[in-house]
Amino acid sequence: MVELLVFYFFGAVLVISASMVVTIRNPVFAALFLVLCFFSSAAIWLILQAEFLAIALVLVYVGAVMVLFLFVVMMLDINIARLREGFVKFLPVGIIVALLMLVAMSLVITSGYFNREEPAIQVSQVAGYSNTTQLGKALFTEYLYPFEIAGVILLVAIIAAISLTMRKPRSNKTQQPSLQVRASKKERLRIIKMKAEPKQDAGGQSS
Amino acid sequence: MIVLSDVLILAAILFCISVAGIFINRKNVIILLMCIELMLLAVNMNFIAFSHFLQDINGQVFVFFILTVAAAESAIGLAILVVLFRNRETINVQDLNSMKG
Amino acid sequence: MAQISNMMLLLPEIILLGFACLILVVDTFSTDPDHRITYVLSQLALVITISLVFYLHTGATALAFGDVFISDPMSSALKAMIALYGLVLFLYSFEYLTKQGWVKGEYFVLGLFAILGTMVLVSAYSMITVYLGLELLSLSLYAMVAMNRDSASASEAAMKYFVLGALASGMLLYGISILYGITGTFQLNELNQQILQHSEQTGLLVFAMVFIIVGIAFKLGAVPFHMWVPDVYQGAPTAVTMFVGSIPKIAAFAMAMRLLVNGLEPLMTNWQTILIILAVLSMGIGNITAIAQSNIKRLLAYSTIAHIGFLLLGIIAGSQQGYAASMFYVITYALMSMGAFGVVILLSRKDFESDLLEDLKGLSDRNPWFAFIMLILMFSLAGVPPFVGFWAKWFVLKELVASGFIWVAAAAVFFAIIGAFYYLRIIKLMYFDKADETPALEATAQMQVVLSLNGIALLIIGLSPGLLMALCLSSLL
Amino acid sequence: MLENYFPILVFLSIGTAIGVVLIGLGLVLGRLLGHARPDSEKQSPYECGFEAFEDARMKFDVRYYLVAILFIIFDLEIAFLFPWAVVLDEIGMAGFWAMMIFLGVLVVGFIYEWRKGALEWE
Repeated sequence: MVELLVFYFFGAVLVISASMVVTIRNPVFAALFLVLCFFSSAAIWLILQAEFLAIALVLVYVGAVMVLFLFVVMMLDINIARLREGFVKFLPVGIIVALLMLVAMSLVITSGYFNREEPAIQVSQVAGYSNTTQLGKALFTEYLYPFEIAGVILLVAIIAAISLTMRKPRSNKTQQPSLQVRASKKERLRIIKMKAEPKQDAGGQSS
Repeated sequence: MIVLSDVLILAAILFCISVAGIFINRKNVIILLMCIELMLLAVNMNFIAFSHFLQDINGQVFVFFILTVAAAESAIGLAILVVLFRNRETINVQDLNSMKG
Repeated sequence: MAQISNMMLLLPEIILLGFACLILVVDTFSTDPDHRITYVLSQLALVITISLVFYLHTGATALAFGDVFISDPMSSALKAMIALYGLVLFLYSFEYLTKQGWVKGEYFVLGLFAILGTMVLVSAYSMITVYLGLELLSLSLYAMVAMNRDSASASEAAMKYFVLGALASGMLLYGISILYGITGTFQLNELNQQILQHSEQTGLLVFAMVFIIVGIAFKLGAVPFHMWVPDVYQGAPTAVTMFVGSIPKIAAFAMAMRLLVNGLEPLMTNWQTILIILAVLSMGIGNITAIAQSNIKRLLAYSTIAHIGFLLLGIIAGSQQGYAASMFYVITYALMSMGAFGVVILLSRKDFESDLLEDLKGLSDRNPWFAFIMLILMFSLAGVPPFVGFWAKWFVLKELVASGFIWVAAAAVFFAIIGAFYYLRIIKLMYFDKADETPALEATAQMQVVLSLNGIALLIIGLSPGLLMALCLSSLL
Repeated sequence: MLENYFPILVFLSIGTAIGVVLIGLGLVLGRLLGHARPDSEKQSPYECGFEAFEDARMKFDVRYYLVAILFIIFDLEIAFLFPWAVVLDEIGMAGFWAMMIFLGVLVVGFIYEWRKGALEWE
């Protein structure tokens, strides 16, 4: 019973904060509401006994991904007012599309097959059960190959991020005494021989 | 007791909010990226619900992979956003109309 | 030693990954602004990969790594093709990048990773590996499109590609999640059996299938999920456009085969109906919109959409011969589109993309040989007999009619005839119009040889299509 | 199993309650007890007697973004390491070497970052 209440509470928080993410004006607030979304999802995942992933979601998404989002929002000096122009124009279309989709999806989902209660016998009731152990065993025996691909995807992310955003380090403006001392006259001063030319006649150009 | 379809409906609501968000925020790329995160969150919610109700760990393994890929994806998305902003000084999609046809 | 033999199946991928990592490190140490070492090593990696695929090819079907990986004739054939096309793409790209003056080591490394992702996708036998391979491919491509950091249109194209691609992945994943909820498995073969057992849940299964098809259609660029195609084709640097237009199409074909045919075969009548709508719309809108274009890259984008429609027809036919015809179509189409973009690269100069139709005017005077190559390419794309494009369309239509979809085939023929118009217009521009200005073509000998070989290969396949078709058939039966 | 998390739930609810009460009290008391006579001079930003030259928000440098990206990648790596470490006894050599390859791939990424100077901060 408590479970159900907690589920509905966090579900409500999730839905409200998700709607705030898509409608609020300021991207910083949107990012913070997204943090709230992740957090309440993590709570729901705990209720659904996916403990490891719930913690991972908080650590990786709240701890890292949203920080990245906030950095980018801060990095790009965005004109907030202009970003929401035409917002009202798209709002009705968006709401109608979402509602239609939602009605269709819920009709299918609630059609009967998925109206199940939680299974009576749960693996988690076995003494010494650990969600992390189960996940680890599956991941490192059956899914070794996908695991390596995930590593490669992370590598691609590193390469892409650096090659797209890295700029050449800015020219260093500090003095480098060793170079100054070693500078010689030959490098700085070039003496060239020129033929002496007669002075231009100033009157000649006025015509 | 929680019923499976409750969780699925919650995920469906989240999914629809994110689709609506993509429609509404056509102008603001950074919120678009957040909508994509929301969408993947909805999908993950589905997987975790099924994983729990089927008592099958494989769904959670998939969620782990989705989390990994989504993090990499948002990193790349934001990198593209930074490049775009440097070139155009805007993240407003409506201003992005150099191509017509 | 099951592990060792498993490793042998995966050897091409392992070697490719090893090379990609090596090249990444080597590139950071090289000071050469042309990154020639990177380029040569990348080509070497692909050559080794191709030879390994050939060497390990047994014609047998084997599953490995907890059955998430499959090695079958189709995967071997497609992998060899992908690596071969990668080789050609890198040749063209290096020419283009040198010409435009922004050769980057990361371009080749990401290209290798995109090829690796396609190879993973081609031999995926679980929805997990399908998803991961697809993302490896897509993420590399997003970054490649944005690679020219000074080009505003390229970063814009990358953003559109990224947002719609991510949306497509989300849709695909939602479909996969529902399928998992019904069947409790990610394995494609188990999925197939479970669907038969859950036949009373057809409504839910079709619901999931629709999301999956939307995902595939986005990746293929079929109408009505084609919005990104023209913008990405036009905005991206031509070398990347060529990439986007060739290898990912093969990947999307493989994805459709794995998910729809291997996984969802019991729902065939349902997906056939949806695919027919997508195919007819794609052929119609693609061909009609292409007529109005003035930019070659944009024109080719709409032409791609139309060709995707044709490609789907073979899958709709629903028979082994139909799938083989589709495979023939995608392999030859990728070659044609590489050639067409190759000509665009040939015409381009530094800081000038040369991507307007007008730039083709009087090409026959400027360079008769490459005008002839372009003629082959255009006739092939249009499907004029006896060029290869005709055979591709012929095989697909034959199977479609054999499966009883006569009206769809008739619509396809109708749209193909409309489509022929804009290809012929290009030929008219090249042969009957005078050029406004005639700067000499800048192309290295290597580029000229590759482009010529590309055209000649198409000519040869067109003259004896039976060989390639036999390969496609044998890899699917 | 969920009973174990009950203390956290209690902690969370008490924390939220205290936060709401304190902030709410502050707002209400401030409203009741304080004088608020705003005028345009009072509400304008103060910058050493000048009119403000620019927006108060300062653009972050792109290096913050790079560091955050690298943090994400290595954060995920740890997320994979944790279950691996827990089940290391049961997965045998294959699991061990799989992780070594995974780490190897990421070390390549690390070398790349290092050589490109993404880790330098002047």
